[in-house]
Amino acid sequence: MSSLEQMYQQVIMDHAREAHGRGLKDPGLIQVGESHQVNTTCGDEIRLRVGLDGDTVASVSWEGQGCSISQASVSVLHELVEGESLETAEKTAEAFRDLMQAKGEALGDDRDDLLDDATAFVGVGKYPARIKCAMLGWMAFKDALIQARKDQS
Amino acid sequence: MSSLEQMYQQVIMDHAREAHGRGLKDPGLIQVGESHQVNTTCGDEIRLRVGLDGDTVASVSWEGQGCSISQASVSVLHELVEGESLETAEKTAEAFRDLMQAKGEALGDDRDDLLDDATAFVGVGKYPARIKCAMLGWMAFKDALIQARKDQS
Amino acid sequence: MLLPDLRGDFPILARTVRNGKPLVYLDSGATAQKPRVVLDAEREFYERHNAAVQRGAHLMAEEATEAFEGARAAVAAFVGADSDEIVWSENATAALNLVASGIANASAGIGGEESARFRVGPGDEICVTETEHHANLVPWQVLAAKTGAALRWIPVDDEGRMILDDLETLVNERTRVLAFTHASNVTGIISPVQALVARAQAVGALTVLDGCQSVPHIPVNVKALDIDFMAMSAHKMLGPTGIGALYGRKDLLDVLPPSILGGGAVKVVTMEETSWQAAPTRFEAGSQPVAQAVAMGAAVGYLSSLGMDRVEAHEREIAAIMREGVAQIPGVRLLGPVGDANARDVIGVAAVSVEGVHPHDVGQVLDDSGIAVRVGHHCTQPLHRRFGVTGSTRASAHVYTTADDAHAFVEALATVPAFFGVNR
Amino acid sequence: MLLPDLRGDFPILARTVRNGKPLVYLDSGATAQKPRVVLDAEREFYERHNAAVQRGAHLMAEEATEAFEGARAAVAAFVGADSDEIVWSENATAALNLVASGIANASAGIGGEESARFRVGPGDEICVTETEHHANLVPWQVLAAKTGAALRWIPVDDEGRMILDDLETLVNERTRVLAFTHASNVTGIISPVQALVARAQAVGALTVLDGCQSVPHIPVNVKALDIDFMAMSAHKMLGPTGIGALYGRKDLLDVLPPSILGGGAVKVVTMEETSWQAAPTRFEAGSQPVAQAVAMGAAVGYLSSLGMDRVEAHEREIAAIMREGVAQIPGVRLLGPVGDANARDVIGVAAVSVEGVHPHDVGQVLDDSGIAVRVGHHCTQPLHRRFGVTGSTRASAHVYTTADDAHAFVEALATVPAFFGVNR
Ligand SMILES: Cc1ncc(COP(=O)(O)O)c(C=O)c1O
Ligand SMILES: Cc1ncc(COP(=O)(O)O)c(C=O)c1O
Repeated sequence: MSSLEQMYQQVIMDHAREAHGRGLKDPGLIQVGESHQVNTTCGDEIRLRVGLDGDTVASVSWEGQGCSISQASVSVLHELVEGESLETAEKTAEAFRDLMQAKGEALGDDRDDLLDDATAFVGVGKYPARIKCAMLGWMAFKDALIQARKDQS
Repeated sequence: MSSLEQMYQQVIMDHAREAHGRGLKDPGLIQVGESHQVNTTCGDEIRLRVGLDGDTVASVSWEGQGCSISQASVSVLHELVEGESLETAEKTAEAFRDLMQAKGEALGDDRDDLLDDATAFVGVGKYPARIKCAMLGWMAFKDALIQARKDQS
Repeated sequence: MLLPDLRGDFPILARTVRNGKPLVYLDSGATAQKPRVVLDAEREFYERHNAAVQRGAHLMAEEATEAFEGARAAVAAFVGADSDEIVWSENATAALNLVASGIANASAGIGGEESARFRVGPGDEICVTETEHHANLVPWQVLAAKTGAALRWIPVDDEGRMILDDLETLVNERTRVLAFTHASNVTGIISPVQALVARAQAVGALTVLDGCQSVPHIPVNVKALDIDFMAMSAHKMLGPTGIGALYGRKDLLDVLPPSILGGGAVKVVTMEETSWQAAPTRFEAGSQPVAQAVAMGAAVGYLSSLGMDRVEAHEREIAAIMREGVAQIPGVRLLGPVGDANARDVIGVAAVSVEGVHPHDVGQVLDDSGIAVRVGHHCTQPLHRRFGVTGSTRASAHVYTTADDAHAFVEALATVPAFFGVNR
Repeated sequence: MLLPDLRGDFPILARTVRNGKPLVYLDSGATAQKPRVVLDAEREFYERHNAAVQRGAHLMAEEATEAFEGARAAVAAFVGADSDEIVWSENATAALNLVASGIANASAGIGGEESARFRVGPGDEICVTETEHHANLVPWQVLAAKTGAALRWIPVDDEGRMILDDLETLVNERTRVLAFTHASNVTGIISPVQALVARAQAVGALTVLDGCQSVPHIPVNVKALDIDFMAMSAHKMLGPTGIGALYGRKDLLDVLPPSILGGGAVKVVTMEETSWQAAPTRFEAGSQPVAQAVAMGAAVGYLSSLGMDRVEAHEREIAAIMREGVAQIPGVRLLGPVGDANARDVIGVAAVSVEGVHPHDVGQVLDDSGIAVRVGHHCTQPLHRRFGVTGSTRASAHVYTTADDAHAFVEALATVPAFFGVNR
């Protein structure tokens, strides 16, 4: 598998073509946070909304456009963290960030289970310029969580 | 004679120590022009006043400070052009400019007579940074002449 | 091809990239590669003559000044200007900002009566075009915001050509500045300079030309174009990074207030106030990019030795291969002139949008074949918005670009839809 | 000497000048010479990695970005800052102007509410000092003129030391900015940073430090100094021409409006308006001096490997030889501290005035012996006026300056009065 094929694994291609969680949802009467992130390199944008229900990440929805890496990444994010506990969601986000810094190597520890489909992004770590793409949704998620925690509605 | 000694010839040293024409004079009821020139490299300034009486450069006086080259040069200028016809004065100024561009060689034609004491400045032509110093008074003279010709008082 | 293969003059072109593939460099519109003579000029300056210019009483200061001013004369001659009409700047962006900020300063009273002709205020207008690079748009937006003037713009059609139908309305008696690019960094279109300058002059507006994409690629003479100001960037002209230049008509430059203030630019400084030097010195505050100026001088020397007519013709052939090639690929849209007009009157640029594939992904596939292109909006968001896309993939040529490079681009691009499964 | 003889690292120092004399380079205060590692870093970048940074999807663009950002991290670490607190600029002058123009823009409403904290207007004050280089004086004069604020300044005594007696009056509740140099380029005096910063902080004024003459010569840590902004120039730090840097506290940089506008610095651009990126990007419009940044990174690496403590101590020894030497020559006046305090707490500078001899003439005689010094007002007209002279002759040291160089200067200077017959 060439580096290019390693980056564009089938899982990624599939998520990019049919992204999950697209379309901002109104999560109802729980703590809500939203974040808008722009990848200034290419103008790609993501607006992501998180709804917290106590310690649970009850809802994750988003809108925006971008390259296959950014779209697939936010789609996987949605799959991984919606419905999970805050603790698991944050651990997953941290694991994903570490994977991006790993220069194309798998983490090789129990966090690979946590990352599940997201382990397919391992090849992105070899392309510094694309790490931003993969991180776009996760940055929005992190920021939206902060907003949600502040929200008292 | 080293290049340095060639630049600082005795004539120049003498003029620098005892400069002629220093002190702005009121030339009376004739056409008067004045020019203020600054050598921005070092902050040196010269204010030079010319009085024209018909076709005669009746009066050349100046004030200001500067290095020995600029002071000697304006002193020699005073000696050379005051009392001369406009035509001779302008020819002298042109010859001096040419001498500065001659990279340390004498003009070697009949203009050397015109330049007289000013031929001592031949060595300055080897030091591009100092040509500005030597030209300061002559630039003021040229400009003051233009002003004087405009003056109808 | 009109130019011989020049790759040997450019050390970097011998390197290999991903998977040991030879480099096919098609990102010259972003920044050009440098010939050895340019690198040597810069290094020789540092190793032999480096000193503060203009104010030294020592030999190296004299030599450095001579090299620095010699470079200015070379750049001036290259665009048909006089030496004292060339101001060094950090890049073309800084050159354009120098004009806009100078006008803002004049409008705020800096420069006094002498600079009054530059004052802009409420009721006045500034006109740009929809095709501008952000560098020739944002400074004018901010000038308008600061002075209360209105910003107007000449729209472009579906091919990216300026629509001049309403020129008389858009550039009118209230217009103080008309700023426009000489050649588009996306469509490659060369602007109708003559018509625009004629209209600006008829209403007494200043003309500011963005020469970033013209000066490196086609013959440019500022006097023949009769423009007031023009910006250029050395790094796109085979020169070093860190330097650009502004051309300005001498009578204008001498009374435009400076906006970067400091040593060198000033005449008399007291604690209370300061008087400025004449141009170009008044705009060159602080230690200048001296080694870069010398290298930029070497770069225009190299271009001149090739002959700008031949450079233009060479790059037009490259443009034709690229543009006609990509126009054949199903699912690929060429931004800019299509059909008959495709490769006429354009510089060597081909920006494309691949249906269903994001430019970043397109670029990545090309990169895997060793082909370096630019992806994104290329600092022209409004133009891309006009085309209905957020970004594109751009290949751009220079003197060292070969027909093989152009073909390699077309071939690799043709594989993209299949790679992403969008042509099933 | 605390440093070994480093001349071998600096190719230019091997050259000869007038009459085949070896070069004694004592004009480092104007611009420093460059070690081979710096020249190699710049050239290697051009020959291997040159590409547009930050936005490329190709390998070389990634490499170039890595080199560029790596250099930023190196410069940041060198002065104790975080990477995103370092903004590249053309030189130190541009860095200082960036702050002053940003404040002017904020005052004109640019940047909106976010930037309101920078607004300056009538009734406000800006304070500088009488010892400032024009680069840290004129921008503040013009800011005052544009905004209606008043400019005040801290005076200096006969030795050039700031007089702090009236500090509480000069820096008061109305003071919005206190701008001052870290070390004087004429007297060599290191400023009382702590007292000045304490006072500024007590009244809520921003502090802007001119680090041009400190960062290349003594250890500087912006967090320890607790300043808000600091400007520096690569070419005085053994780095290339064409680049400098601004340090700014991140929370301030993020909301200061940019003043050079264009590509790269912007987030979303429509024809009508533009939003800015966060710092440092918002201040880096246009193609940056990338190769120069990389070389500046190499320069701070070289300085760090010597150790700034040793550099400081070495140059203080040079200062002592020069300053004590010239103080012995009849008819020669040393500008700055004399007597006991002569060579304490100063950088390696000796500026002198020779009675009855113009600085230009002094410099010429030194030049004839191969000694390169600076003559004139060194862009500090007010300070020279304070000393009652229009100019001076300045010798200045750097890491490569040897005791022999310093002695050569003193000896040649001693011959000057006789040459011009002023000691008869
Ligand atoms: C104290 C001081 N400030 C500012 C400057 C200006 O630096 P630059 O010319 O690199 O902008 C200099 C050097 O000329 C200086 O010595
Ligand atoms: C048309 C055009 N204008 C302006 C610029 C800005 O030039 P620079 O980045 O050298 O300031 C560019 C290049 O990026 C350009 O292509």
